[in-house]
Amino acid sequence: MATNINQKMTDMTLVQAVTDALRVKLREDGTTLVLGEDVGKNGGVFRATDGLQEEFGEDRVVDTPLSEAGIVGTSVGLAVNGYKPIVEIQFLGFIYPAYEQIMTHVARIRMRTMGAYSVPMVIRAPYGAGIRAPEIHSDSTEALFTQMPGLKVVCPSSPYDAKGLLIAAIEDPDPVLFLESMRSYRSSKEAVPTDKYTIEIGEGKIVREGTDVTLIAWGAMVAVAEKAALEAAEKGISCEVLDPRTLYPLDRELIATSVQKTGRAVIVHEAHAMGGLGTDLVALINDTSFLYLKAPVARVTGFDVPVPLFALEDHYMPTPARVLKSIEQTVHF
Amino acid sequence: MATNINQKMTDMTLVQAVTDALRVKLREDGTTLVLGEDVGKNGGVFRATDGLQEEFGEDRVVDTPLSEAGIVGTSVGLAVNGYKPIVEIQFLGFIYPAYEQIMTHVARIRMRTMGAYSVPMVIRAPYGAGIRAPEIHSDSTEALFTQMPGLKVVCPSSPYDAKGLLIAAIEDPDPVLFLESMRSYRSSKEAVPTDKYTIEIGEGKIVREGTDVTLIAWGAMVAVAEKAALEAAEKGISCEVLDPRTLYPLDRELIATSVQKTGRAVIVHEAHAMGGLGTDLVALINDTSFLYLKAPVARVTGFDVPVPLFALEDHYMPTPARVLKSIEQTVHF
Amino acid sequence: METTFPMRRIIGDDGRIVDETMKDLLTAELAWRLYTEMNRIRTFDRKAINLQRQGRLGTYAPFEGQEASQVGSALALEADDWVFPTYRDHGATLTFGADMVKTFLYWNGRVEGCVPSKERHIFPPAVPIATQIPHAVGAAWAEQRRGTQNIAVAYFGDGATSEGDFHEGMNFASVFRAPVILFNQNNGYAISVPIAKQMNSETVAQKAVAYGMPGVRVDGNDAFAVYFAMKDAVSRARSGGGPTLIEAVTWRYGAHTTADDPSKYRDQERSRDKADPLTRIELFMKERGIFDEERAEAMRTKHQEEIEQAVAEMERFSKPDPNDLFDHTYAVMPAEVAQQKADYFTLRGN
Amino acid sequence: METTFPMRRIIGDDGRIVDETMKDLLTAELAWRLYTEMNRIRTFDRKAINLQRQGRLGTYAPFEGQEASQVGSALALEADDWVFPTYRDHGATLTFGADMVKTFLYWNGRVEGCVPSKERHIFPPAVPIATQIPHAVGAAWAEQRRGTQNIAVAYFGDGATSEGDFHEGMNFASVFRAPVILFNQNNGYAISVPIAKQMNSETVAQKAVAYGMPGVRVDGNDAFAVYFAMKDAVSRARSGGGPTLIEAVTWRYGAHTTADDPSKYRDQERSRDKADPLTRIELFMKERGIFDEERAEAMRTKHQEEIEQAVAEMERFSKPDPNDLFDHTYAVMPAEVAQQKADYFTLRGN
Ligand SMILES: Cc1ncc(C[n+]2csc(CCOP(=O)(O)OP(=O)(O)O)c2C)c(N)n1
Ligand SMILES: Cc1ncc(C[n+]2csc(CCOP(=O)(O)OP(=O)(O)O)c2C)c(N)n1
Ligand SMILES: [Mg+2]
Ligand SMILES: [Mg+2]
Repeated sequence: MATNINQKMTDMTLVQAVTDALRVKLREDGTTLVLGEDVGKNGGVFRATDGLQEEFGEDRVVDTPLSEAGIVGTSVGLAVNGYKPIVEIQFLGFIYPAYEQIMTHVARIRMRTMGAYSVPMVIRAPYGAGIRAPEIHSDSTEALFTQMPGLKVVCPSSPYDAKGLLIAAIEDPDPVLFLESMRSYRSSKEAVPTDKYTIEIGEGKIVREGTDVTLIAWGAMVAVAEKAALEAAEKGISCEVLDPRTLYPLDRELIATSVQKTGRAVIVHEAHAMGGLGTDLVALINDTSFLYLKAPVARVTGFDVPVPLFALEDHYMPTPARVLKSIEQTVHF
Repeated sequence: MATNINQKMTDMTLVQAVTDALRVKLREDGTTLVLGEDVGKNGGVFRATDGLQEEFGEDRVVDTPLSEAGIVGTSVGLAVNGYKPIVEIQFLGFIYPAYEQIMTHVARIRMRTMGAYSVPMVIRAPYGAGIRAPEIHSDSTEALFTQMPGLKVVCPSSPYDAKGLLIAAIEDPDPVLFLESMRSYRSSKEAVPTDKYTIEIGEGKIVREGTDVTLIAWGAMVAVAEKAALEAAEKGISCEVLDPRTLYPLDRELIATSVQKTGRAVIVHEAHAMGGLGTDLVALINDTSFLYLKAPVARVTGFDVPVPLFALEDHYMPTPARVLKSIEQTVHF
Repeated sequence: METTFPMRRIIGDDGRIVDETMKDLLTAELAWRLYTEMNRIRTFDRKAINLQRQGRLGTYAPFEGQEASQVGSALALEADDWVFPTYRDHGATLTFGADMVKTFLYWNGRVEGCVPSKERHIFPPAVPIATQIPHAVGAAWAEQRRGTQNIAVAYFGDGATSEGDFHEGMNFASVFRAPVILFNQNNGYAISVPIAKQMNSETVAQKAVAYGMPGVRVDGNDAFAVYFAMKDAVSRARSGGGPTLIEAVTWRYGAHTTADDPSKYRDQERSRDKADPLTRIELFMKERGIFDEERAEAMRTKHQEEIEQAVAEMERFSKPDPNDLFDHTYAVMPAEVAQQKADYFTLRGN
Repeated sequence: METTFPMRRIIGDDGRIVDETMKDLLTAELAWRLYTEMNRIRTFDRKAINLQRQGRLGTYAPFEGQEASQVGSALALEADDWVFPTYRDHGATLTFGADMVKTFLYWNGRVEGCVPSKERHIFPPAVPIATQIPHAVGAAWAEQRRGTQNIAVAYFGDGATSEGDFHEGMNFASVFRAPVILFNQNNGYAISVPIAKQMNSETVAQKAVAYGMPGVRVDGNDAFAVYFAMKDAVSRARSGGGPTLIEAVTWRYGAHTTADDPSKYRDQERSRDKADPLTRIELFMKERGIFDEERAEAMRTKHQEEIEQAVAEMERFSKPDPNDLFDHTYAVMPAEVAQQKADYFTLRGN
């Protein structure tokens, strides 16, 4: 699962693990560049690139104009011409100006040139509700990208995964959207190897083993699912918690195996129900595990309304209570 | 289902029905405006707005600069200030520059102002493969919009539905994305009332009744599903063909009722499998009809690769043969 | 074609008139109006920062330093005009007539804070940078179509000029000769990024050349200069003369938002070296002998009271209502959302 | 700041020199090179239209009338430079060294037509308008980072200037002083929309002012003028002088594409009134006594042969291979796609 694990470990938050991964690759690979709004002198609005411009210079860690299409479009040119841009979009909710570039170019240049050109790049974006950020900052729109063949989508839920997956993303020959849950940025620390290691893109993990029902969650929702699993355990329900970690391509086997074992699934995500990645997971389970299902697959999601201004965001988000209720309904179906 | 049907009928293609609907509303409602690239003097690249500038003047039918964000963004201002913009995006594949405007404003202004402001507007866009158009012209990305609360998404498969739904869309108090299958634009004629009538947004229809399996398809895929249903009939399989017509909000009741009757469903769409609206339909059926299902819900879709340049587009698209195979697999599960 | 974009000033840092041709227009009444409004919004701004520090308000975007730009521009408008602000323009919207309680509510994450009053056309602050620019153009175009003399103003920052929506909006404004003012507050920074890294052009005003549109550069800390530049542009727009880009060169004294630490990217100690727009007009008034400390004191007291009262009302305001989460997305709620709402309230137990 | 953007010409419609300062540079060799390449691509263009009419090619975008712009600009490049064309710039790419068979294949919907040769950096034609502009900036920036003297060129039309990506690309080019040429062919129309409805500025070149970038307006039907304007810009870029916007004022004689009917929106009868770029240089050559009908005839024959051979090769080309539908989306095919591919071939029976 993880390669080159050095036993030297340091406690890190998720955002520190991100910085660490960037530092590892900036040191190792002279073609890597960090580009984005406020990533240089300021070290990023979440300090994800803190100290990197000092260490690697303005030429490698570049403050760009406020221009998402410009950042991503220019990175296409850089990538096709030998560089590895690691782009920060300040918040996922502001990626839309770059959507055309990502959809029509980033994801298609390999296909369009039958592999003669490719655009290995990483687009990092903080996302998700729960930190009382202003409007538009808090959306979970991963499904706008998982439906885009040519792109990979990764979303770590822990510091350890964040570092290993980000390094893997930077080394990936194809473009990767790397989603960082703002709510998870500093929610906990974990021992993380100080050296380089990678976690394979496309590999999910079992966060907690269980037998009655499979909970599938990513990003900040893993913690919510774990909390619900604990509460369910008190009621005698054994939950397996699965974090796919990569949202495209999904770890079909891990998911199918778990659901076939438990016969039940509850999917938890912040995005709306309609069009959320949960629907893909329902379809995946339908396709792979129909005969094993003892109950319909349940989804606990953000509601089908825009993510509200922050006074109501806690009401919008899945809570352990909502997940628990869904677990109970599924188990007692 | 349809209101105000006058018995005077004319044979029309789907694109003519669109023009007719626009004419009806431009005549009746002085606040309506048609805006877009080449919609005026040229009458649209598909002639969907043919003759309208002659009849209503340059002030009502406006050739705009080549600027999708400008068109939609300006229309937000027009709509909030008393006008009803009917925007043409030349091809759905070129809507991305306007994606930010649609996602962060068009779909949210009502919510953001608790109803004090709203932006009733229609965004028309030809879409889909099958007419040997250049790259990017042929994508089916309805799921980028059905996951956007605040927007409605409509997609007619026949001339009659096109006129009634477009008039309803223009009269809707909320913004509507109106998808027009290019392959269906001139593929057949149908008698269409020359007067005004509407078809309710959110109401699907049963295109063909059957008992063994429900085929769900929209746009150009309705014809493909019908063809497969005919072939299946020869093999003794009775297919019900359902066209939701509105892709958001879906006609949950019609879909559930049909699937509960047949116990089986095959969904046909041009979009990729991953993230396609088919996954929402699988989830809807899972949620509403789990205990009725005799087989997993099947999906026949575009493959999870970018829509190819046109030499290969026929290979990308669902065909009656692929649908038939899926029907047989589902029935003989 | 315009070729130079000198910065227009009417009074200097020391409050003395530098443009003598304007002398007669600088009436005591106007000076007091500008001064009063600037004082009002500065008091509001400082209060908001304090409330945020005390945890009584969410993350807040202060505008101290930009009062002359915001007040000078807003006072040149009429009640039927349209304003499309950003998150940093509540100084302008308050001056234009926005409700102060709602403005506070906005900064507490309350959607109620976005609801415009019936008396003023004020759009909710645009959070995605530059997206409000085409909106203003469209609203102005609608006024033009109806044959009114109303206009629209889009407020935006220096960073916003890098976005495609700025460009597309400018182009639409010029092609359709919309009665719109594109009012740029060049405060030197987009968060941490200084203007020299944002653009290679010496001024924002010259960007108007790309659209064959008049571009005006004005000292944004000179309330008179802003006011009269805006008046000119507004009357041109009202009389069918089309749009104007105004660059008001100003400076944000404080942080980008209360979540920002400006000392990471600039010498914050020296940030106040730029002449204070309030001091400047006060010096002018003293110089002209129209200042009156008693009147000023009364004014300050009045603003303090108004603001304290607004804070009290904001804090008395009813709790956020989860119904509002579901009720306003469509004119008629889709069945699915109605179900979600019902489920939500069932679980909640009411 | 540049203030006027006169249209630079070197030879007039009648082929006579109008800019005497350039006289010595208009060598017979250069004239023949320009003339030959223009003839070659015009022959290609007419052939492509014919093939389309016969159903042997898909919808095609002709460039007749724009040969001087495309050839003049492409001949100013070196083999290691980068070209980012649109769908209408295969005249330029063929001149630069693109493979003709592949160019035909592209117009038959074959992805093979997008694959660049190893010898030339040519991006596949950008279909979404203006999106290639930032790509060119990025590729140029990469060359600058490596310290080479290579540059990049983005080709785009008048309509493209209305898109946000034009603006964002221009801004990045100027901020990072990328060695890139923004080469605009102003052919008067974006499909049916004339430039007067596309923009309110008198020229495209003046849009450079917004970015503090040199802007040059040139007669796009004067191959010399285009060539030397491009040479200047290219050498400025190579020597660290940053980007240039060039507006080549030209005209498309024919339809937007073979699916377009230009008589819907303009007097197509009069479309040829604009001086033909080929005739013009021919007149120049005759005037200067360097024209040679025999050599011209031999050249024409050679081009005919080259093109007929390319057509033959295109038509002999292997059938579209459905493997290519699946094989190139990722470096390593995801399991799900592999399954879809297997299912596809199973159903197909091979
Ligand atoms: C499209 C988009 N990208 C990024 C952001 C994040 N962001 C918020 S404010 C800001 C800087 C804006 O600078 P400027 O336009 O100069 O306005 P100022 O804040 O100085 O008033 C950025 C990058 C955003 N809100 N929208
Ligand atoms: C983003 C986008 N919007 C719309 C289109 C459809 N379209 C194709 S060509 C064209 C006109 C382009 O005009 P111009 O830039 O002047 O180039 P020309 O065709 O004249 O060479 C349009 C609108 C597109 N390809 N991409
Ligand atoms: Mg600023
Ligand atoms: Mg053109």
